[in-house]
Amino acid sequence: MVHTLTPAADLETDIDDVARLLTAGGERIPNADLDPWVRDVDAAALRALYRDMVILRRIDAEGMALQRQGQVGLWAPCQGQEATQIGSARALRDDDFAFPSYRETGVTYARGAGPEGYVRAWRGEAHSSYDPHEIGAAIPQIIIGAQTLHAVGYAMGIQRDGTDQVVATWFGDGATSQGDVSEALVFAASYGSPVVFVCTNNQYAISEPVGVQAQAPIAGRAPGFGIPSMRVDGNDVLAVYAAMRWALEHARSGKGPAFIEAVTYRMGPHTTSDDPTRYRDKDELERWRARDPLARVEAYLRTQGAFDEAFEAEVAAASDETAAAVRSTCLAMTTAPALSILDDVYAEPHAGLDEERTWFSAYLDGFADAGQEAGR
Amino acid sequence: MVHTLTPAADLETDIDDVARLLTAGGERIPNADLDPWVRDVDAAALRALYRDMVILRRIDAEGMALQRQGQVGLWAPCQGQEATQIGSARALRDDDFAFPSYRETGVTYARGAGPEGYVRAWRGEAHSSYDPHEIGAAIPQIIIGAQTLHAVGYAMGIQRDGTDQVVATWFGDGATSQGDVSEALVFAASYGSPVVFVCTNNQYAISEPVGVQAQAPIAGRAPGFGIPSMRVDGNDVLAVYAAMRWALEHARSGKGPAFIEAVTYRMGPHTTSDDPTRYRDKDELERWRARDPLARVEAYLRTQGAFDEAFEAEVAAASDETAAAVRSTCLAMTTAPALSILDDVYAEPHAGLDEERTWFSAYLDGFADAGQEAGR
Amino acid sequence: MKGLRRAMRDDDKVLIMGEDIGKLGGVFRITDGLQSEFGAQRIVDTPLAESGIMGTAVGLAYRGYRPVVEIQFDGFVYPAFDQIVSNVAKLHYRSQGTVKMPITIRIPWAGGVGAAEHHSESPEAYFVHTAGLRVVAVSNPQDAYTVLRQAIACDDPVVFFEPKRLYHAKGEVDLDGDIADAPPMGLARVARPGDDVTLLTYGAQVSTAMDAATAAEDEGISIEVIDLRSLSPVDYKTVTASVRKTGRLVVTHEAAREAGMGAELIASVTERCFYHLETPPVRVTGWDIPYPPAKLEKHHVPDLDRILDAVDRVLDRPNSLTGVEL
Amino acid sequence: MKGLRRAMRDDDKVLIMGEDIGKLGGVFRITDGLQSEFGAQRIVDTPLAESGIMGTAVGLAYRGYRPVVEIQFDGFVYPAFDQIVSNVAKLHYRSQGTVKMPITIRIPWAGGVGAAEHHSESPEAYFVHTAGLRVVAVSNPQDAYTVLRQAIACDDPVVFFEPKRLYHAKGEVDLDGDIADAPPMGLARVARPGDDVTLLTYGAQVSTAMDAATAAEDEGISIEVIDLRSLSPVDYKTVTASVRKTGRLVVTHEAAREAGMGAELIASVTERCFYHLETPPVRVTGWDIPYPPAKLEKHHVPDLDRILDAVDRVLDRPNSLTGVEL
Ligand SMILES: Cc1ncc(C[n+]2csc(CCOP(=O)(O)OP(=O)(O)O)c2C)c(N)n1
Ligand SMILES: Cc1ncc(C[n+]2csc(CCOP(=O)(O)OP(=O)(O)O)c2C)c(N)n1
Ligand SMILES: [Mg+2]
Ligand SMILES: [Mg+2]
Repeated sequence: MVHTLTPAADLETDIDDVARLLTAGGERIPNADLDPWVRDVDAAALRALYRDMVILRRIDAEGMALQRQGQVGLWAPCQGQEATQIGSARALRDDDFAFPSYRETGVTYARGAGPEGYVRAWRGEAHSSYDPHEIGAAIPQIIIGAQTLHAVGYAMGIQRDGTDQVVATWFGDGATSQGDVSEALVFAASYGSPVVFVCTNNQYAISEPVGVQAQAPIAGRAPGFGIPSMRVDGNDVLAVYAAMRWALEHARSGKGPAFIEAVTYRMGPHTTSDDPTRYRDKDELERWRARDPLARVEAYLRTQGAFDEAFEAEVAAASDETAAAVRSTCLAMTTAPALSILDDVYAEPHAGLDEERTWFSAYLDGFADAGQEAGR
Repeated sequence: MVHTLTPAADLETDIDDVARLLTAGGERIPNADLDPWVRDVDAAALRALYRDMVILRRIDAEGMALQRQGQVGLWAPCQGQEATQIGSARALRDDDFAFPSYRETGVTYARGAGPEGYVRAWRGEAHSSYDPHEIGAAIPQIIIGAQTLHAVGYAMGIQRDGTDQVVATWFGDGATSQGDVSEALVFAASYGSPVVFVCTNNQYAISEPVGVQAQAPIAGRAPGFGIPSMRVDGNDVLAVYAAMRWALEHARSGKGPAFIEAVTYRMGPHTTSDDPTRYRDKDELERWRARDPLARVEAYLRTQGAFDEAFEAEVAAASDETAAAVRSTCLAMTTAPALSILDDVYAEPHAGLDEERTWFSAYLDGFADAGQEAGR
Repeated sequence: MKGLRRAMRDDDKVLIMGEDIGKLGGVFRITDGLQSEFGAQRIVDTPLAESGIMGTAVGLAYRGYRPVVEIQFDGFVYPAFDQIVSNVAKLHYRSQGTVKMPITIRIPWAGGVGAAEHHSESPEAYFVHTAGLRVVAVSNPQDAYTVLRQAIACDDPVVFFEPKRLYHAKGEVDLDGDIADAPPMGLARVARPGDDVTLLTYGAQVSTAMDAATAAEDEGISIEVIDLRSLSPVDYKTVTASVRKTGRLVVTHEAAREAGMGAELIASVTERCFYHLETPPVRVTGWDIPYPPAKLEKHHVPDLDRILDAVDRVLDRPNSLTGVEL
Repeated sequence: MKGLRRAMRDDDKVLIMGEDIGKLGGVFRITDGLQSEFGAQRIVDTPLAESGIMGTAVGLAYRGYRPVVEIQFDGFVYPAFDQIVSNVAKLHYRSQGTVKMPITIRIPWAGGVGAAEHHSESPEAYFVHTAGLRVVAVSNPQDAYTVLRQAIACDDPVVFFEPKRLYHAKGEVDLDGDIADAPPMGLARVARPGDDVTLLTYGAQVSTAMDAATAAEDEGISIEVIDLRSLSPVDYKTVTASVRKTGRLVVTHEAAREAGMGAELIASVTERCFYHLETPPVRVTGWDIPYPPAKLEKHHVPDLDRILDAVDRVLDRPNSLTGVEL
């Protein structure tokens, strides 16, 4: 019983070995695995997904601009990944729960984060931009892969509560190397927990191409842990939406975890601190530009007569409005007082920290007395 | 492209879904994957493997006895796993390198550890029982799974040295849950390193049946990482030997890592501190006793006319001799002086520790002056 | 352990996770019988992966549960270190108080039981140095019961150290008390009053310290033994009151000295009671070495003689370092 | 970093492993150009897994290599903690000296650069408390060059902290010196001599301390600034000589206070120089909190004013805690 494997000699060139419903040109093609999951998705529904993607791209551009202008300290752009993020997150129910990574602006958007939900943390005003319990999404995780275990734990809680909620968690191709992600697969499989793993394979972990992390398609990893998986075109919002519905339904109906690899591309830098020209060439970028997730939906909707100027204008207006709200919210933010850094370390009173508060407060008072501000 | 999977609803009952060459009754059956690797294994070679297994069982029994008599602090018995350990370790070349876990007495035996190589550490005299560079085997690892990464690193060194050595590493079914083991698969696949992973699936991690760790056959995990694997009857020394030769040759010839799951059973307790009656029943034990790894080789050799009284007597004598050497070596051990606990913390002089040595030495001198021994 | 059963009964959000805690009842039998009473959904045998245990506990806490995590042995907490430091300890802060992490991490702890390597670690200082965690260490059955219940009831993550040396200790335990009536979790306990020297310690070393105090009494030296119980925060009120009285301080623990708990205690006491100190405070700790082999551990774990030697030192009596330059 | 190139040239057993260190040259460009010079076998881009990096480094060391491991940011060393504590630190001891672990762990370190969470950690005390490791922290380009070469040449594992705040610091570096001629890795450096107060620090805080000393000079206070360089072992000869001279001690670091490096320094100095101390030593550290958001970090990282306030305290001059009870 030798388990051999068709090794993907070059994972990058293998990007067409994916389940797909809309071609890059906007043609709707059949797919037996996915079709059943989008029977009810009509033009209106697809327009809504398109609208979300445009708004997301606009928020993302605004984030980049705010960073360039020194208004936020860092930004991790998601351009190119709109279909993956919107397609997956929009398939969740309101009472499901999301565990995203730092790049999932589209997930926090779809979960209902307000304008400040995108920028407070990147601006450095706080570590979190929203209350997780309000929008059903955890604080985006920076420790690579750690959130996948949190997702499984949350799903274990759901099992104990006996509800039919599902948890979804997002992580990158790079994250699949982290022990935590494999452990999350083990725990989820062991307990049959209602959790959907969404691996955003955007071809890079900062500068490292996916081939450093994986010598076989990432979706192929899950079955070895006992978890069914699907590899989907991450630039095809309809396919991602369909796959996610399959996965969610699998989990919701008590069949246990499911795994999706969305094959996409990070069009921008890793973050605003990154210089991707050092490690990838223009050609590659252009090849992926031709697969743009927004363009293909637009093309398809046009063939359906469901894309007109009025719609375009409405979407543009909504995008501008959202972006403007993000900007004004960002600019209006004020920084908390010095002493607040000692807040919320503990939920209950803590003698040691209370004492430090006394000292720090006395120290700050000295400046106040001298009419100065501490910490120039 | 839904990757579905045939889930092994009950991994324990699935123990016959393995590659095998000798049945429990000692019948030699063909196996297309394995046969090519044991064409040269004649009766003499098989007798040698049998002899090793008998000696190993005897060493193991001696270890148990020494523990019961208070001569070693703890013992992790390997009874039942002789075929897995001997079959795999004997396939190595002398200049290959082994990274075993604490239970691989058979591996350290096959690598050439002398009598004190089994007991010094268990007796609590030192943390290591032999010099790894002398026998080509690392110190057995207690931190579950950690050694698999060391093995990959060593194999990376081999690649840089340009030799055709191979590294093998042993770990349990429980260990497959540890992030480190998955990371080791990732690194090995990424670099195509010459390392063979040997997972001893002995059905238990202490009290937890393998189903807690894995919902699908463990061998199926490796291909998802791009590593070919084989699931083999771990109580069939010939099958294990064959599989290991396949894996070693795969790695030695530059094709990268390989993975073997040896399906076997821990007949004894986890360690001498364990009470397996709390978590498993007699029937299961009896079922496995019928698959004894030694008995089937004996039966087969008998059918070949290669098992006679002279051989039996020679093996028994060799076993007794080895066991006696282990015992006498153990009993003859003396404990190092108190001050020695500060040795070898660093390879180079260390001001802090040198100072502690001065203090401790002065302290010990005080007792010496008083004609007492420190630390009653 | 009766504290676990009681906490499980009191609050159905409490669940216990760990390796071999179900049928086996844990390698120390602490959870013996609990799975039959509470079922496998609340007494959860986990896969063999400490980061996985800790990470899923974080998720359960997100969901409103109060996981009690058993780490099988002290030396196996390190694979979970990232989840503890970056998530368990920080999530309440990172979320501006919107996400609570009422996780109790039980760690069978420290040496002196002749164990194999990695089974006798004293990692408490790592956690004390980690803001966002509370750290407690128990020294007797009553505290094992009461403080554990308090830890589980606490809305913050608590690292709970249980000395392996004391698993067989027997003692009267008041099972019925209300934890609200017990001394709060953060308070130290004067285990034995005395006038000449303050001896600070915690965990299994408390009983060694008590023995030392008894032995010293014969020589007319009166030692005040303080059982810290809480290592973070430290109850400096109790500690400094004692040092102000005695003017002499010895700290003993099993963990290594460098940047250990003793360093924290001496630094803080010196900052606060400098002018009350008659002599320099002294640490009696494990050496700065990996835990030694079982046969040699008696030379590592501070015993009565080494403690008394330090007591002699703070009392300016002849001792092993007399004449040795520091 | 020139020290890396030099070490790579000097010894072909040296190799560098880490995330994004190849084509990208590391997120801080420290390994820029090295892959073109030494190839992908010696400048190894690794999968994204710190335990994997550290564990394979252990195996490489077993094989006779001298891996230099880059941890991308301080906050990402925790997933490697188990491999560091249980294997890197202990293998030489566990193997009775037969297995050497000449691994250098480079960690871009600490805050003050406006980074996102987990990118400004000061985990040095964890490693100082771990026997078997050596820990160094550099404060200037010359040490970054020389001490790094020494660390790589050392047969023991060395955790090497590089302050991110100083990556852009420029300075004259003598590239040709023999490391054998340089002061040994374990020695501290008197960065600025002074008579009234000893100010101990390391890493990026050295420059803040120097600024404080300059400012104090205007008020007629003479501060001796000591750059520890080595945190384990600490060069207590240099430290105690200074304290014996000044009689007053301030320690400053960015890491949290509880069981931090400052605790170790104050405890050890008090043990050794108690009778020379005129006033209680004082720590000026980060608060015992997770690293705060970027906009507020200036209130956390001790600055010149907080250091001077502590200097006032050890000099019995009016200070922020005058009248506040400790
Ligand atoms: C534990 C850990 N190690 C390293 C990093 C630094 N880091 C941040 S993002 C990143 C790459 C992540 O790649 P991937 O998982 O593919 O996600 P992507 O950024 O492409 O969305 C790295 C190495 C980190 N955040 N956490
Ligand atoms: C990191 C870590 N966690 C927990 C343990 C405690 N422990 C020792 S052996 C063991 C079970 C191991 O099971 P498996 O990997 O199947 O190997 P086996 O003992 O069956 O040979 C456990 C949990 C450990 N040694 N290391
Ligand atoms: Mg990526
Ligand atoms: Mg097992």
